[in-house]
Amino acid sequence: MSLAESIEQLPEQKHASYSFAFIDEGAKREIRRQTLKAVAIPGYQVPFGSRDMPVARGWGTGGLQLTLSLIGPDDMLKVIDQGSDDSVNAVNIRKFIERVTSVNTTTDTEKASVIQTRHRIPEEHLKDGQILIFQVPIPEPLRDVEPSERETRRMHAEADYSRMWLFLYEDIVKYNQITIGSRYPVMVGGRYIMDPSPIPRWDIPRLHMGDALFLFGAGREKRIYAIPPHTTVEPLEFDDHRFNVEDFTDKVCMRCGSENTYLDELVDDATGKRIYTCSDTAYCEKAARQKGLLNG
Amino acid sequence: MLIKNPILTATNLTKRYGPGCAKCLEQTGPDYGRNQCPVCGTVIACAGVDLAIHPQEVLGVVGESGSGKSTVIKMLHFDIDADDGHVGLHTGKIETDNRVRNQNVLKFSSFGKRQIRNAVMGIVYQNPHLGLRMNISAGGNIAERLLMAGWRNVGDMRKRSAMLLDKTEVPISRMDEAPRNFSGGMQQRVQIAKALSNEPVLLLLDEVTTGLDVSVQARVLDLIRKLQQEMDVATLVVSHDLGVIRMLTTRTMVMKNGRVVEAGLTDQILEDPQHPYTQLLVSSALH
Amino acid sequence: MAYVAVKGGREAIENAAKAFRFEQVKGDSSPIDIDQIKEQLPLAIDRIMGEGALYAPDLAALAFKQTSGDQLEASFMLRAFCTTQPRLGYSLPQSTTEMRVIRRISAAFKEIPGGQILGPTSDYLLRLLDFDLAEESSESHKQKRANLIASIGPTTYNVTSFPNTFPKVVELLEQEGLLIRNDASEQTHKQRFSMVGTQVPDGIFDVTREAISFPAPRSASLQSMARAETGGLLALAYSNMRGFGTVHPTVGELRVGFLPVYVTNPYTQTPELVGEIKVTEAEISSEHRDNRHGSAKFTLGYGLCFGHNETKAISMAVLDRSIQAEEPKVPSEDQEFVLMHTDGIESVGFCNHFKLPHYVTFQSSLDRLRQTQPSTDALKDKTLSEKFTVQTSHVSETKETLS
Amino acid sequence: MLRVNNLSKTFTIHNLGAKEISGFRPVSFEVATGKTLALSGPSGTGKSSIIKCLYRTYLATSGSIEYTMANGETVNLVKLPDTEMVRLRQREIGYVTQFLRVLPRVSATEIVAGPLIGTGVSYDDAIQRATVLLRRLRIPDELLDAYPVTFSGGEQQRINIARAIIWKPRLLLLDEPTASLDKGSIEIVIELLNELRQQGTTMVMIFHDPDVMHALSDSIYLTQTIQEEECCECNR
Amino acid sequence: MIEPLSEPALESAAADATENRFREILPHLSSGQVQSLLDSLSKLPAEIVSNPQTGLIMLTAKDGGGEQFYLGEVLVTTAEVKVNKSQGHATVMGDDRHKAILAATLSAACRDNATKDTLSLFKQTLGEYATEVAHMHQQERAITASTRVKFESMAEEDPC
Repeated sequence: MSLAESIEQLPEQKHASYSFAFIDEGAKREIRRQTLKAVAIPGYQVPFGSRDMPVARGWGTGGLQLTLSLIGPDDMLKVIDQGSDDSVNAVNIRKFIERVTSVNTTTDTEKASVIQTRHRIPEEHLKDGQILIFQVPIPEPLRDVEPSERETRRMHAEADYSRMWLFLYEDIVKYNQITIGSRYPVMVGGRYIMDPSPIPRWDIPRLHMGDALFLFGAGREKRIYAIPPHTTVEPLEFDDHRFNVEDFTDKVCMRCGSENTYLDELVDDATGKRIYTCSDTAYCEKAARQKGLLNG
Repeated sequence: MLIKNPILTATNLTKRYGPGCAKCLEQTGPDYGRNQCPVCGTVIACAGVDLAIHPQEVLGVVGESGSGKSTVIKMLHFDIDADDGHVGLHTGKIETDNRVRNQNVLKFSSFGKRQIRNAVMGIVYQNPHLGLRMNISAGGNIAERLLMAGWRNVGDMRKRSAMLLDKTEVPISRMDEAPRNFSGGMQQRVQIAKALSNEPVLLLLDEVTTGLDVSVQARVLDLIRKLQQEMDVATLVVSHDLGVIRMLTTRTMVMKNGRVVEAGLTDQILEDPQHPYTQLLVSSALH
Repeated sequence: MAYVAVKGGREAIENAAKAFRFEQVKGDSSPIDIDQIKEQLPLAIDRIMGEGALYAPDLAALAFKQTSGDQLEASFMLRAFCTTQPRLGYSLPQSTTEMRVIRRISAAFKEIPGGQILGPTSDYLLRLLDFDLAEESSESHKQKRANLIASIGPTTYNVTSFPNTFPKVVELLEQEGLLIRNDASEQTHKQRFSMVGTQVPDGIFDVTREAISFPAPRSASLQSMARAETGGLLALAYSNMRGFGTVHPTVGELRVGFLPVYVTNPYTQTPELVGEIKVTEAEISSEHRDNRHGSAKFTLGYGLCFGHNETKAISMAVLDRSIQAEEPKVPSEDQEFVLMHTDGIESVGFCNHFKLPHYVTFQSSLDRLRQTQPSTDALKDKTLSEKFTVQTSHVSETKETLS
Repeated sequence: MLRVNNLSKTFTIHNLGAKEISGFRPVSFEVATGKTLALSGPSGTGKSSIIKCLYRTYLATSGSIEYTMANGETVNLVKLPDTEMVRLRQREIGYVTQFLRVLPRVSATEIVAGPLIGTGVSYDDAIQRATVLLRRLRIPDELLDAYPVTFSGGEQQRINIARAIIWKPRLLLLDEPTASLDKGSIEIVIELLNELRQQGTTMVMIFHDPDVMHALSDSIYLTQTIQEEECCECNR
Repeated sequence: MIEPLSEPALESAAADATENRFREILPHLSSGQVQSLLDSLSKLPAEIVSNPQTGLIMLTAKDGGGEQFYLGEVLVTTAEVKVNKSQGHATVMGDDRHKAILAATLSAACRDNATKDTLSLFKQTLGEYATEVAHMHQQERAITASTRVKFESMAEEDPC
């Protein structure tokens, strides 16, 4: 065959053809390896060679890399942001994953095998075999008390957590309570203090001794960490100042009537009154349907 | 005669800054009047220092700045890593643990060192900024050490902090105020309260009165002496001030250019100094 | 009604993207050609390649066009593109002594071996708008080129006496023993993983493959700064030069030119020329009192980046010098501070992520705040307007109590 | 109990070009348990220096000081490790001079009670006993809680003596503790020291006043003038 | 005028003069020129071993003191071509399959004794392009040389 013929037979060059799940295979393998390490050392932040994603740093690139390196063609994916499947960022990320993997997606928590989330844990109990992947902006729970990464890594290595505790103590001295809203620091497996990502305190108890695997990815900060199933996760608290979740006493979801869910507070345009709806929209819809409040 | 075993023995404590060479130890020290190696430029902060601290005793280390005395105390507190040496602990508090008994604690991981420090040591630095968090309340500063020791009850910690502040003559009403707002003497007293919070077996005092007004110095010294008597804590006092050494210590080591030149009973060091340097030090202090 | 719609996000997103495209095409001008961008806006392309850490002028031009001229976004696109591409290997280590120099100046010495070569620079141009540029045609463009060649072309200057390579200026200082070199032997970092099918060189940190930790090896810090954002490096370097730091830089040598790129041919195992890339290099010296030897010496800071970007190379060199401080006293001396805050892609992403909804966390904070406020329960069911009046009166009450 | 054998002391003054100054002519003496020995001789013969060598405030240059401890063991005070010497000073050997060298800003009773507390007596008990002793030494009650630094010379000496005897040391070294006391006070001191003697305390003493010396000493050791070439006694 | 190649490339025993010269010129050729060079080799019995691959190589740089670090990645295309029994491999800059195939083919042909002598048309075309590239380089070089600052020489003329 002549050179001219050989060139003739070259397949057409496709510029926009990405490999399955976008990231090249070598990188995926590395991310899986670091994920395994994270699972083996619950709560420990494993550094990884975070790749540049086509979504911006800080917009879920850590969670995205975990999802893309773990997901397979048979998986069922759910993506939520602020508890909602239709929040703009959730939509954007789901669209991207669909485009590069063609996996099936769902909004039903029960049916999903992989759930990527920002700021919430679904209300429904997560089962054995499910993976919840958190997008993490600041993986370092000690960042508020110590800006230097070098120093916080030393503190973790030595389990030198007195400054974190001191932060809570001072809070109590000043305000008679711990003022941390979301991103409440937890002790994982009795060894590492971990940042649970900015989930509300409401969700913290569900990390404790869970049946599902919780993975945390921080793309910009290049860290992966994990809570394997059946691991103790304890919010930092004092004997005489206990951890407590957000107070929704006497408040119900106006859509589905649920009394024990994390609620969004809205101001009604017409009346100016405060109204509440479930933050987990998929759960809300399911509950409403079960109560016959919605058709279809 | 029955002598109680020392709670801490250190041998050959050595710290250098620089690459080091074969001539470093030979060509430095008081005989040469320098601690910088003329061959490789390495600074020998201290070398071959041996010391033992017995229960309840107060040992002094005196010398001018650069003599290596602060380096010694900081190595014992693991603030800086020793290049050479052996430190054994026999405090009766943590040696039930085989990992500590008969071991060179200098070789421990930073985690291990931290545990030892939390369990048996307290330190007061010349500069309160080193020992205190200036933006954290005085009570919080004390609580930090209690938190390190695993205390998890805010009420209990506040009680203990109040007790310690009272003991160190800091008004309890200022417990929730940050030491940043305090006078130098009061900051030092908070530091002392913090150092004592974990009921240490060994108290390390690094130039605690340097930089304070004379009248304040006296009050801080009185406090230390009083606490020392009351709490029976073994103490290592590092100071360039012979007055402090005379007032607080029973035995004294004299350091120069990174070496110990003389050691003895404090009154003997002051009244019958043997080494030329000590004689100079004493004569300049007394006259 | 609410911040985030329960439904309809997908459609809005798609339309938002369309709206962005519309902004690019709504005018009547003809589309810009990639080659036009590449050839006529080379400094923009250089910056995009440098901060995107990918030398690919065509892709940089494409990205610049696609992002409507947002240079950081264009760099970002190059980075994301890299993620999809296999790494085929590593170039042979290339020293800049083999650079085909087009510009080369020293601020340290007036006359240097090989001479001061000003090269293509706008340094001495007056920053006055040239309205003639508004009236260009293809013909006038070509004419301009011909005129320029004629005025400074081959006949005017003796090219044969012009050297191929130039000695490094800072070596003059080194020969005099006035210089402390960075110790290259400190490359002790070992790669902890290797890529499939490629041999990974030992001892060089790769920030694209491994998360940096501190203290980071110098190879990590040089690589980080080579891909950092020009403005970020400039701001920190400027803070140091201006007084929040101790580096008083003298540009020992600044060179711009082309660096040959070699790889090892897998069959012949011999070096194979792949091509050449334009780079800018700066070596700055700063006086330094050496405690060990008690004498003052010059120490070097080194900067090297893709393309022609002198601001970046000099800023990088200043920071390379400043972060070698043993005890950082100012931000620009703190290696972690400098390296963690100068990556344009990371910082721009994080800055913009605050546009994303945060109301779950906000609700949580609200819960906390309400608990610390006195008697807010009474307010909860009131309308917004009422609430504001109540709050105002509450504040004034407090003031009265205080006074 | 105490056997001093050929003890000598030479001071080397390095700042004066390693000049050597002799403290006293070599001495040898013995004191049996419960006995008292007075050192006597012209001033400048190094009596105080000998006492200081016994207390280890001075390091003897040669010779030995054999001391038999309460447990029957005999040690050489010249070579005894520092920490053991500290212990002996706490438990067995007391020392008193004419100069009050005490901590400032500590009350008279606390100063006197201090050594007792060191031997394990409770704080309150020790203060109680100190108060009794100071009253016996005719220290006015209003001075008991005052700082001795402000006291007259005679009052300071009485504080000093009280502090030295309150804990009943096995061996008491006295260096002119009554130098500026009035006659009445001296009598009380003699009475107190004799009580100690009867309780078995061994003493080595220097008293300028021959009456006092004879009232307290079982035997006398004469110190001799240092040879011409040995220069004068160090003025420390 | 093309710069002489640096040391490592010259030392290569297997390097052929034509190939070296070609390598220097290649980065500066337009796609049209690449095409006509390919045309000059079109009859060569060449087989593309595997499809050309676009990817990245990491550029290893050295600072003034010799410390190595990664400057950034360079977009390249590689190709492998077999001419008779000779394998040729090439890496070229950019996303350019034709350039890569051209370089790999030439590399293989230069190693194949049977075809080595049939490159006359190629050599001729290459020669023409080389002149063009050299002319362009000379222009740039002259422009660069024109910006050299001339200081008055303070030293006396060397009598030797």
